[in-house]
Amino acid sequence: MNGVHDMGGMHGFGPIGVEPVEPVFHADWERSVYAVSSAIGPISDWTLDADRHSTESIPGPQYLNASYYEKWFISLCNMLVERGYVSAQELASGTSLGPAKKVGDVLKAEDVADYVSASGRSSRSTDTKPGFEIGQEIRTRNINPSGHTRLPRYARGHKGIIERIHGVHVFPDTNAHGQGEQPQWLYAVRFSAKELWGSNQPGRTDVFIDLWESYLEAA
Amino acid sequence: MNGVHDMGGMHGFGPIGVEPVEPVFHADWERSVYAVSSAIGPISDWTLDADRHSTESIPGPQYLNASYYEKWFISLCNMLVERGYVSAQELASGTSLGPAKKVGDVLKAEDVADYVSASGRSSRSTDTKPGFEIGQEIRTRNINPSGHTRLPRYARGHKGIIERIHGVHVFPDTNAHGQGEQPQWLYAVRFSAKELWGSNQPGRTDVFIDLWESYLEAA
Amino acid sequence: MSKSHDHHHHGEGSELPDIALRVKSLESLLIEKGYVDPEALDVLIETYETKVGPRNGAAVVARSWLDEEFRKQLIEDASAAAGSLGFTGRQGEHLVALENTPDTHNMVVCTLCSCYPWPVLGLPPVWYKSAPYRSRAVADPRGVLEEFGVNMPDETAVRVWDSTAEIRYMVIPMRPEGTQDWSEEDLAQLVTRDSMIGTGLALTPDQLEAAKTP
Amino acid sequence: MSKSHDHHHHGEGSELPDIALRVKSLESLLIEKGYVDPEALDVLIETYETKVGPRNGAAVVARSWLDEEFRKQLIEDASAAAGSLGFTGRQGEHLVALENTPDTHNMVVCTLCSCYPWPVLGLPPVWYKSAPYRSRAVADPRGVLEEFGVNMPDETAVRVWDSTAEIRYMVIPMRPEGTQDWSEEDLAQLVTRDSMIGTGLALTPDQLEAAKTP
Repeated sequence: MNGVHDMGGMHGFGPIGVEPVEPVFHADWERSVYAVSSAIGPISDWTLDADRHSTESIPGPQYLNASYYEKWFISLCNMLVERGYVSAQELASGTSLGPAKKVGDVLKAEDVADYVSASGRSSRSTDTKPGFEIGQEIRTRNINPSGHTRLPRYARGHKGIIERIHGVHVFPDTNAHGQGEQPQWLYAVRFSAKELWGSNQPGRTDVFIDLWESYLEAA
Repeated sequence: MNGVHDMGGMHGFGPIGVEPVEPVFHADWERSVYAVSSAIGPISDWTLDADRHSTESIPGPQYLNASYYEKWFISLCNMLVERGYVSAQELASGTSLGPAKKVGDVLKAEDVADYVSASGRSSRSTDTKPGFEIGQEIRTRNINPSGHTRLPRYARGHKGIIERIHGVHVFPDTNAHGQGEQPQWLYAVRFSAKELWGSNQPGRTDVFIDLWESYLEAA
Repeated sequence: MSKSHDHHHHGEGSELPDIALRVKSLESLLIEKGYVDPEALDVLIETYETKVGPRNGAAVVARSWLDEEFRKQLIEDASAAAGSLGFTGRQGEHLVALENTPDTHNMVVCTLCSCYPWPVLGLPPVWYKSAPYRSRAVADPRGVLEEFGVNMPDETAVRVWDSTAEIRYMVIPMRPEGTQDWSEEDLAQLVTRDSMIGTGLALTPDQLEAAKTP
Repeated sequence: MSKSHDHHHHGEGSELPDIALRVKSLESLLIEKGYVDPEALDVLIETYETKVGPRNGAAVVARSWLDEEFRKQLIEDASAAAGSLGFTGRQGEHLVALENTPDTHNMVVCTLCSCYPWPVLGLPPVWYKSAPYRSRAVADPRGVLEEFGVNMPDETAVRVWDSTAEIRYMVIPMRPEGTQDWSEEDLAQLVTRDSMIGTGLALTPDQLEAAKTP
């Protein structure tokens, strides 16, 4: 979707405010949002891609005004209600008003270390060959789907060069919407700043973007 | 500038809420904002283009949350302070704390009718010829200026056809920034929806955009 | 989720609890400074609340339906044609009229701000200036039309005009069936604001009748 | 102008006055429902507050500066190399190391959300996840670097990596001059979080000294 989350190349967001010594969390509620979001992972029925889409679906005016963990919180609440883990009334009251959804094994304290270090690879095995080779010139398609995509607006309709082949990976555009993993070849594509932005920066500047095969066509 | 004001093709702003019977203004303060903004016109030292840039320069999170006349109000206050008509302290207190800026004739009640019906044409005379002709195929340049521009992001780097020649008009990209009118030929350019958005709508759909000559190159 | 951001801006409210106070304060400051004349403010407001509005455009459209010479002039030079009926001025200096036909439907938007032909349509409605319309009109005009209750047949070409310059567009809707003997005044009643933006069609005689019945 | 929107979000505050209350309420609901175990929550928080952070990545970089075999493995397969030091897991399944050279400077961003190599860098700082960095890193990286106090010479090519997939990038900064005889542990102290994102360089010995002096 062409949402406000797709920020590459936007102007007017002001300076980058760096905190000299920044804590991991700034408040207890941030700790809690982080922890419940992570702990719910193993029993949730949504994919990481659906989760990202839920966050980017927060209405623009709210998205831009919410802090990072606020967005996590809003997104998590929306997912929990949409998928029947809790009801809107339960969320409002903070109290369970009916039976829980049937879920798998809940994450236990003693399993956290394994969970945190466990792999959740998005690569998939394949017997296909990549459609593009390293060094090949491609052009990104001009797609504007209303659903989830990982082809940023600033990179659409532009020429680039295949820099790396990352293997075959789960395709977010379908996986976010319950349409399956439909894995595709994934490439790191190199674009010159001049190609993307129309003017030269001093010195050479390139932008590398990881793009799935169906985003690309031969140039 | 690539700001949140450049909304063409964005998703996620929800349905179009139409009020069945809508008043011209919804509150007295809207009337006031409208009236002072209009009345200040004849004595202001800024151009309409500078005014537009002031509005689009409202930070994104605030822009998207402000109502229309709120944006007018914010923009007007910023212009008045930046250009020395009032000080920030005066604005905060609502009371004059020093002499007024020297200005021309203030708009009087009896002159409003003439003012409202008077022309403020942006067309300029010229002895040049247009660089493009009707029916000619052009491609819009991929420019991404941080200042004011009237070439929307969704229309950059795309092929179109010159549909109309509007004459020579003040160039907003310079006029907004005190760099003069630098008038240029202005064209209505036709783009197919497929060219802009990458997919066919049912039936034929075209988008027409008024674009200055320097935004365009021969295709 | 967020109470403070859930509500929509239809112009009737404000995020700023003290907006009325702050505007009043600015207004009195500008008067005190001698930049604006309070009586002129009142006349400006009155002008756009009572004089300059879509009735002007409706008169232009109705005349064009009846007077072929006027229609030609309107297509040729809409500023001059509207001016001949007394409608001139700010935000209408370079007016262009777009004629709908059975094959072609026109629709106007300003994606970058809120450009609108004031002399013939008055000040724009809130939806015209809001993010949902500005974002979608150029990318999904048929979907937008549906939201306005207009189902555009696939055979009809849709032309969206994004007002990125000082050219101001007004749509000339098609004259409805069954209005052969109507007076200019009666015809004008069929011409809604939305039909001149292109998000609506002119009313049919039946729709006008229904609208008049409480 | 608007008081209610002037403030910036550095993660330390919230637009929602009752956010703490609402989060607590959600947490207790999820515990009551049996979806999460409160003790697991504590361990998760502790893990990312004390165990998984940029010290992990610094150890990887320091090792690569000393051990040529390790450096080659890191470039070849960074997940395996980092894993050999015990750093594996979520948001680092497909780790790629980008080596800075005198000719080339690498910099990492996620314009669409906040993808970041957790196992080696921990959770990202607020600025990495915020609109100013996400918007500007791809379009004006040299300007962004300046804002971080890094003046990149025109001769140096800048390569920006936008993390749009599950590949996670970490930058291997150049080893500073004057560190020939340093131990792996001492070298690791020169490796800042920002130097592994690419918005900074590794500290020089003098800078480290200055940072240690209160």
